[in-house]
Amino acid sequence: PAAPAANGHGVLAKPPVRMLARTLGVDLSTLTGTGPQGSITRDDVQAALAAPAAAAPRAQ
Amino acid sequence: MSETFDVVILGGGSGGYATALRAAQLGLSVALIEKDKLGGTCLHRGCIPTKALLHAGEVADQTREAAHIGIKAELIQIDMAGVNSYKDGVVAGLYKGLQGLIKSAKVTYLEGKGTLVAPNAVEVNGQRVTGRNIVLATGSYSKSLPGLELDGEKVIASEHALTLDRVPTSAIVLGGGVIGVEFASAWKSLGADVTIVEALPRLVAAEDPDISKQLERTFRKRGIGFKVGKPFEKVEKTDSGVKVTIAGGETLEAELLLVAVGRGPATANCGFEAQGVTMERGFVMTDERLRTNLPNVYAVGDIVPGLQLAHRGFAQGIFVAETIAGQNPAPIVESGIPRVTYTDPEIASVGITEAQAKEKFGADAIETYNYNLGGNGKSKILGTQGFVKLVRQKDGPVVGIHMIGARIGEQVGEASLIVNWEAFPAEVAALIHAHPTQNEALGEAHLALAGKPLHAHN
Amino acid sequence: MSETFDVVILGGGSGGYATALRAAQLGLSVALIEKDKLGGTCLHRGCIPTKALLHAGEVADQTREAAHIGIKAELIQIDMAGVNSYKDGVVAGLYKGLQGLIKSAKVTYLEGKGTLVAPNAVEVNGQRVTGRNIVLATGSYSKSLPGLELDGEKVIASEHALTLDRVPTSAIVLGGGVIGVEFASAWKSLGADVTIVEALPRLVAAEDPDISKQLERTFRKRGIGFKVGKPFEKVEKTDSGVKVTIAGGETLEAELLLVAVGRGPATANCGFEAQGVTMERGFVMTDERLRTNLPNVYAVGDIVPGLQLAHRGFAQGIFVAETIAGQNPAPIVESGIPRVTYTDPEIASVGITEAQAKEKFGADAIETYNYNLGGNGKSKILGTQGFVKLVRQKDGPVVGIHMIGARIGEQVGEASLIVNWEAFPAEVAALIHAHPTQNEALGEAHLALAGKPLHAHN
Ligand SMILES: Cc1cc2nc3c(=O)[nH]c(=O)nc-3n(C[C@H](O)[C@H](O)[C@H](O)COP(=O)(O)OP(=O)(O)OC[C@H]3O[C@@H](n4cnc5c(N)ncnc54)[C@H](O)[C@@H]3O)c2cc1C
Ligand SMILES: Cc1cc2nc3c(=O)[nH]c(=O)nc-3n(C[C@H](O)[C@H](O)[C@H](O)COP(=O)(O)OP(=O)(O)OC[C@H]3O[C@@H](n4cnc5c(N)ncnc54)[C@H](O)[C@@H]3O)c2cc1C
Repeated sequence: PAAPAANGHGVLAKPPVRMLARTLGVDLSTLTGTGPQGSITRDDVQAALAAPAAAAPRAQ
Repeated sequence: MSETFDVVILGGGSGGYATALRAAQLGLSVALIEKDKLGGTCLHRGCIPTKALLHAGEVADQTREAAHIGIKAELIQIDMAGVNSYKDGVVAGLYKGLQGLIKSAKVTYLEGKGTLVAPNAVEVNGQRVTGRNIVLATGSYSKSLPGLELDGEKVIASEHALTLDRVPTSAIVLGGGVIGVEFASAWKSLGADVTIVEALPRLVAAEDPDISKQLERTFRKRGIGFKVGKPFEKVEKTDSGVKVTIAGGETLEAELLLVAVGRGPATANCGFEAQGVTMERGFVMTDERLRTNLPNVYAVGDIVPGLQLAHRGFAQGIFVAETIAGQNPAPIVESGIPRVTYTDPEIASVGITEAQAKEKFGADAIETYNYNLGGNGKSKILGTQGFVKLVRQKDGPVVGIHMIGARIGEQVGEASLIVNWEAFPAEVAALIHAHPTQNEALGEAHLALAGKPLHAHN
Repeated sequence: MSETFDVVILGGGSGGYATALRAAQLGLSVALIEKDKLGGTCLHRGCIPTKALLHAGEVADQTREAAHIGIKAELIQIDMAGVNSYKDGVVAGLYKGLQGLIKSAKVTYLEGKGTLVAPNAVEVNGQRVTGRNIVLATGSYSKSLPGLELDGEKVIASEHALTLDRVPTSAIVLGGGVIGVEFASAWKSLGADVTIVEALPRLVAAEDPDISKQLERTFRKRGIGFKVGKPFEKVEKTDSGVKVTIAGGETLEAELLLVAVGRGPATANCGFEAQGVTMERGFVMTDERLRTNLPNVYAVGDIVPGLQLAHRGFAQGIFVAETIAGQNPAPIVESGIPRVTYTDPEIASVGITEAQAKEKFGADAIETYNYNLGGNGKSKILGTQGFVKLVRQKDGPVVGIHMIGARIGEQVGEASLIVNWEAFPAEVAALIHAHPTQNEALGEAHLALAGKPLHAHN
């Protein structure tokens, strides 16, 4: 049950992580997940924010 | 007062006191001005006393029906003095707690009617209280219809209904919105003969139509009368009570008429217009960050157009306090605010209705599912009927959850997480729900919508 | 039978029938073998009938206490025949529904005792039923202690307790785990004099110690006796009932003794050992994907070591069916399974306890918060005490939620989303919780843990 599921764009992340990404303006589909089954974790989102070139944050 | 406060709050109801508590936590100096009782409508004349009445009604009904489940019991009498002292006791306990919170938060509490006399000052008891920021939180009052005068005896509003020393033998409730149906439900449980008159074509018209249909079905079974699509025409007082005429000329008689046609903003004579605050039909207009047109003047609670709910007021208060403290909180999404109606059966919803979703995404782009509580063990044990209705975007998240059934209001927490976190049905379905709870019905509904129904009959 | 099924399931309880329904949905051919009644322990002798009894008890208590809230009522009699027919009616309704589901799913239902006769075959009624996959789901039985013999009259197990034609005048309950405390609570509500005997130092020892303390406090108030840290020594039958001796030599007398010391796996004489299935103390050993050591032989439900809960069985059944159908479902995390104890007060928990969190992350790396229901309006209305306890990793997600209070079991859905989705307190605090619900207590607890308490007194 702890496993993340697809979010419609084929990206795996738990709902609060998706929400965090949206709040921070990080596009999940540009990230590579390091969590179970390739899911995107909070750390992945934070790392993307720290390295904007790779993550291409989008304006809200 | 020579001190200039960081925040001066006008009105100590849900919105005002939440602002005060959060602002004080953040180290701001706060003055809170209240002309009546700290806690406002919700605590003294709204949420809390109504729910105490409804609980007394629930216990009365359960006693009446106890024999069906083997508990031989007799309902001897509704002792309204006893019900009132229970209700007042609950309010008093919470009131004391709230006073303690405000006190230990070191909020300067000023009793008296306040008037906005400048964009940065409120006058109270002849004193001028200035603030670097002002928060307007004067709340709302029970409205009536043109020509329909409340006398507090035979033609009453909710605040009068809550201080009645008796259960009316019969009552006509004008208005089938939240407040109207809650009183109808409580009074019926306590022994009154009740008829609701509603101009709109259905009860609780703000809810999904499936919810209205189920509420009407259950009210019919409970013997609660209702006339929908029937605008009120007039009321006459008779020796024994009131005689109400509704559209089409039909007349109804009862001991009293409860007018529950909505609540208007309590903004008259507070100096708002005089100071140039932009208003519409008495409401204070704000942007999504709750700023009025005047610099550093904010508004929260029922005076801001939108859902008139205590927890919206709390959240807006916290939001404004954080804004004033220099934080950048995320604006509140109105559709993500959970809504509960505490009738028997209860109603709970969050997010948008099926119709709203169709409008927003297109009729082909959404999917719905109704899980009948008939398949839910705990609901069968409680002897309740109802359903959980999910509205989702096709291949997308759940955007609305609408529920009805005894005690179902308590499911709104999980529903709110799902909708506000934009979860997909499969993600909720992947989480195990405890058996046998009513909560399980939420799990089953998501299992079904994810294409893997378990205990579902369709 | 000449047909080879895709899946042959041995046992039609929660685990077995969930496997069958999900497998059939996925297009697999399924045989389900059950020697007694479809639905197993949970439906006929477990979850459902106990919760019906507990609800009858709740109504009896509410009637007794109704006068405190102004509802003058008299509890005339507990009509145990009536209670039983209500309870049996609930079970019968759900049983019929379940039979309908299995039928319309086109599962081949075989009545009879099955024996595993080959890694791919079960024999039932002299017939050999072969399957490409076999699922073992034979469930559990009420254990006793060495030398303590159940006679079904004076020394009974839960299945006997559920068919009693009377409320015992007095009862000793051996075992303070979930089943023991639920019967103690129900019987007390229905008028029995109850004493629980538990060898461990506290009731519900699997829960967080704070929960045990609060349960014990409330049980004491309710007049439910308990002796903790007192191993059972012996029972003697007397003319009027039983005499139980506990550690230290103290003796207790009552009309009967309910033995609720746990449930053992029902795996004897099923051919499992003979076919070489790896077992330990009667349990079937599996990997995290529920595979036994034999190829294509799976096990689900109470025979697999871990939490003995119906919804775990459902989830395991769905998991195995999906695995057999070639999907790759995520393994079930045992600590993420919600747990509810339906006593008065109810207990609900999900995730890990404070002690487990300290062990896992280090004592300095966690934080806890207890929100007292005394600050929660709806709990005050219900007249209940209790709390919501959160355990979080410092600067990290909530890893455990532990709750106690009347009706609090229904909060486990939101709690489960929080823990399983690894939400941070601030993320939950950002969502608005409806006022006045018990659910609000979860919101308040997260507000407090996020450093912004609203209605919280500490
Ligand atoms: C019968 C009823 C039942 C309800 N049930 C629920 C429910 O179950 N759940 C829910 O969420 N909501 C419920 N509500 C709505 C809820 O009560 C309101 O949404 C909430 O109280 C709004 O808070 P507020 O702070 O905006 O205003 P209020 O609570 O109305 O507080 C405004 C305060 O300002 C004071 N004030 C006004 N003008 C001045 C002035 N000039 N100077 C000084 N003080 C002033 C008033 O005395 C008052 O105390 C109910 C309402 C009613 C009437
Ligand atoms: C008093 C009590 C209260 C409980 N309350 C709860 C609760 O509130 N919530 C909760 O989640 N759980 C509760 N449980 C636990 C729950 O009942 C079990 O976890 C659940 O029933 C396990 O499901 P299962 O499929 O593994 O086994 P079972 O439900 O025991 O089903 C096994 C089935 O296999 C059949 N069978 C066994 N051997 C054979 C064979 N050789 N051939 C054919 N058929 C066979 C049996 O007849 C039985 O029907 C309770 C249990 C008890 C005893």
